[in-house]
Amino acid sequence: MNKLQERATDLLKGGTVKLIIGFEQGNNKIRPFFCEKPEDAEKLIYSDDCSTNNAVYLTKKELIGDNKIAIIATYKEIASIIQLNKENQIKKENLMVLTVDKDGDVTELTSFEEMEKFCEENTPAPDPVVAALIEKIDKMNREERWAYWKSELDKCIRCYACRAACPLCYCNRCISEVNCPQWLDPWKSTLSNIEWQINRVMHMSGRCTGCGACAKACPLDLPIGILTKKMSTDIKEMLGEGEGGNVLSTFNPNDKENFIH
Amino acid sequence: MEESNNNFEPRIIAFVCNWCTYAGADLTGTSRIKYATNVEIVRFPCTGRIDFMLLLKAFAGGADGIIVSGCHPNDCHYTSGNFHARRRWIVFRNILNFLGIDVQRIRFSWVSAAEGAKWADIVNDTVKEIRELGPYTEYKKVANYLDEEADSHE
Amino acid sequence: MEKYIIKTEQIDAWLKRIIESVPRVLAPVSSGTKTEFRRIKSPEEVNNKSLTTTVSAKAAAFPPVETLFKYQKDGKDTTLTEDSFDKYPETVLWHARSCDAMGFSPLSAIFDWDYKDNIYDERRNKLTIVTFACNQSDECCFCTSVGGGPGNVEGSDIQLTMLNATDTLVEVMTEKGQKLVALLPDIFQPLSEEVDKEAVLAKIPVQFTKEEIKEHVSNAFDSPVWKRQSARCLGCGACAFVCPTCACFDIQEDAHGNHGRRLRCWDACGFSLFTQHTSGYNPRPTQATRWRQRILHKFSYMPERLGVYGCTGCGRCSRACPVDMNLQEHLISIANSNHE
Amino acid sequence: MNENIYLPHIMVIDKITVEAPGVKTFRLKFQNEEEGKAFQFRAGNFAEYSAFGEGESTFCIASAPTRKEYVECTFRHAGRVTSGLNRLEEGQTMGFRGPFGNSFPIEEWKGKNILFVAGGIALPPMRCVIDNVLDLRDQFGDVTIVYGAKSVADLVYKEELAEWNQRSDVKLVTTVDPGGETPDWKGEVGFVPNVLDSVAPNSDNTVAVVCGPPIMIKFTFPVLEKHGFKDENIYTTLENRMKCGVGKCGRCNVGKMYVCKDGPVFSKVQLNDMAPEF
Repeated sequence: MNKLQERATDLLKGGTVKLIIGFEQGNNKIRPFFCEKPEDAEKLIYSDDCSTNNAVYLTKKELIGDNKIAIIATYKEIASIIQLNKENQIKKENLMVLTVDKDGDVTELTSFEEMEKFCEENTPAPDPVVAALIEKIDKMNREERWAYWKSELDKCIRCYACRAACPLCYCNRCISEVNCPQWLDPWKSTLSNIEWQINRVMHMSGRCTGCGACAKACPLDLPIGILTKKMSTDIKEMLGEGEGGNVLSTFNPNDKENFIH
Repeated sequence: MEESNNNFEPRIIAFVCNWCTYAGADLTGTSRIKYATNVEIVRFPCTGRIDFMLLLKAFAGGADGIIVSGCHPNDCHYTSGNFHARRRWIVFRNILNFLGIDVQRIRFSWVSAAEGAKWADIVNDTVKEIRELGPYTEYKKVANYLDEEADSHE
Repeated sequence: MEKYIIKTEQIDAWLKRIIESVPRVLAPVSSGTKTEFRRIKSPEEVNNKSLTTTVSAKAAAFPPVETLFKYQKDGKDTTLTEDSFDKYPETVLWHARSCDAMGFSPLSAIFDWDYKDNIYDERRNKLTIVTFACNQSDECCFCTSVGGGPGNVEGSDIQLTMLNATDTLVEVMTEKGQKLVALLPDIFQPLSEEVDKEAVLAKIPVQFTKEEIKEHVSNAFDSPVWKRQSARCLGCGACAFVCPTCACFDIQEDAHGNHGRRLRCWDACGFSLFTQHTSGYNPRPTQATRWRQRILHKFSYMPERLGVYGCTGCGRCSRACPVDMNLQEHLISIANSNHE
Repeated sequence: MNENIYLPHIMVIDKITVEAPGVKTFRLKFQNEEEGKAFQFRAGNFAEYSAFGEGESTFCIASAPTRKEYVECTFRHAGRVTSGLNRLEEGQTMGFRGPFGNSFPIEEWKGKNILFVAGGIALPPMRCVIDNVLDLRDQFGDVTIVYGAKSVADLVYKEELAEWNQRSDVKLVTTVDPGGETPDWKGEVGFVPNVLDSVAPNSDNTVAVVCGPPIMIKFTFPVLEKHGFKDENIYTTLENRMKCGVGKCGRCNVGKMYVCKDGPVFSKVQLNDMAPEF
């Protein structure tokens, strides 16, 4: 057993935690793993390659209950946990955050300061594919952009995997489920597919941690991840570097724009 | 349906706040300033209360242009509603632009209760601009998804 | 059944003739990194290399959204109009797989037990299915475990099997299939000697039988297996939407002032809202109960009630799942379990 | 050619009665008289009611099949469709699809005593049976009705309640939840299961029909059991969410049963065998 598995075994045996959310080898990809028994700890692995962001499970009451749990976290999970905490969605006393370094050593991040520091030190390099696609779209003229997004989002079947996979899409009742008034047509149509993505991005603005789980979850591999990515970058540019968190729930009297006359 | 752009009468929906722009538009009327009749005004308590979805719904419902207008910064009846709105529009306009939705068709402005003439100018300008741009056919087309040949989607 | 041999290089000429003669031909077309059924205008558009499309072929007869009727309110009065059946075009589904073709039998069972769904029936009746037998498979495929197979002809009107670099076997099962052959009859040579179709098919090991699964799950309603398996399920609708047999739908209103239409659109039992009452009460309150419903509906309720299983082993749900909820793996673990 | 099973009949709203806050009864007549003449249903059947522009909602048919000239439904406005229905006025048109589902086995009950237990807005599904039974009064034994609501204002069918109260051949017990009574309230005060406990008739040769919110049903069954009612003599209706009403859309699927096809009326014996997802 490696150090992670040993640590997990100890935590579960000693009853420190009821559940460890980690990763295991799936059929052809790394997948989330819920480890409740010490004897299952040997299935745990540590990997940056999991397409899911396991922080998504931290807001699911039916899984977590009021139990103390541990999460084996990569940069993605930690960034989301920090944001979830800002939004009062995390009970820190019930959550143990474990990371694994390149030597396989397990470290517990006990405070949000430590988590912030971890994120600063471990920020992954931007995905060149995403960056290239954003640049390509930015260079298009408006008609081309419209044609591009219309054809891409026309394919969407509205399975809401993007919503389900996002750790920050935790609303009990999503706007897509509200029917009085019916903001979004619940069926697949180009317009409501576009409207849904606009809603997703607007509601994510400033909150998105850029983990890309939405895009990886999409069964049709639509480029929806670049919408939130582009939004995050532009918000920093438009509203100032210091702005983070839920930028739309606050304001700055000195916000600059050039289109309101 | 669509004739040449010169004969085209654009349909403009204006989302305005009750305290400044609506009063301003009222003043335009009482001052007997003439302006284009293409605008349909929807009154809100505050610009901070205007959901971005309403703008999209206006386009989907057949609007060719949209005006969003409220109190000047620092003049909000509720202190900060327009500051919140400004942020929302900065972000919203950016995402619309990235998606290729024509942001030229949305006019944002501050019009106070004393600026009746400014309101008339804004409406006239917007109508002129939208008339040049023509009807927002491409958006209406996706809005009427189900009217299209049904099986082309499959 | 009639069997012919066709030169593989002539298939495109035949498809071209089909496209000219039939109002709508759906075939797998590359779409970004994925392949989907789309309406094609020329044989070149077809992606012959793909194993399966992400979304199944069910949309050919059960589209993601379709009109049930239109209404027009006029004062106090309301007038209803139905779409003419002429709107549903004669369709050829080209280059589908055996698992796609098999999926229409459970769909028809659902839409035609008791009340007959004439909208579905009309679309289904106008559909001719041309399948290509699989000579490759992937780790998600398990058709052989649920009674299908890479060369299964159930539900197909015509099945094509590439025998070697030059020759393709054509099996014509139905009159609809005959009509397609008749479009370019000269290229079809009667089969002179028996060919070994099995030899060229993909080898997909049998992992369990569907009867076995039925027996296990039918008695496992209270088993902890559901909670354990569904722990990582995110509750999206991807598995149901890509499934060739999932037929659960929603009825919705597309309202535009005093006129509009009533629609039917795909829905998924994995969504928490699917069964939730207006009062907020939900008979299936957790993802575990919804996952159980999905499996039991396919492997217990449907065979019991409609005499047909709701799974063709196409593996689409497993490929589409963001968290690798692999159906085959879960079924194997159910088959090996002893009613926990 | 088969008919489009999703196409509703057009109904004219003949009369609207406000039963309680938020609760209305619509009396509907077929706009096409031919359709009306051909229409038949049985006590317990439900239907899909449409407010065009809002959608379809499922309620039982509240009027009795023995009263043929109209169809009635009673609903509380809660969601999108019921709010749409709530906005309709007399003379306007709405959609109606039905009848669907099974019915109460009234034929089997002939000669027996009947106990009706209903709570809140669940009196409508029961009124259909009660009226049916009262219209054939001499074919049944004693008839007892126990009906409760949150408050006096929330009691529906006040006219019928008064009428049943007048009849010597019906024993009617009405109750309101504690705190819901008014100074001049003459009925009982207490939850339905408790009141039932004190007024329950002898279970010999008696059928019990229970309709109400899940929580009321849950507490009523043990009371009936205590009074000696056998499971095969207890009936209830299930109210799973439905869309199509014809066994296709999959919503009301409970185990291998479809509430819209095999229900909504189930005996306690059937419920015992069903998956607990209702």
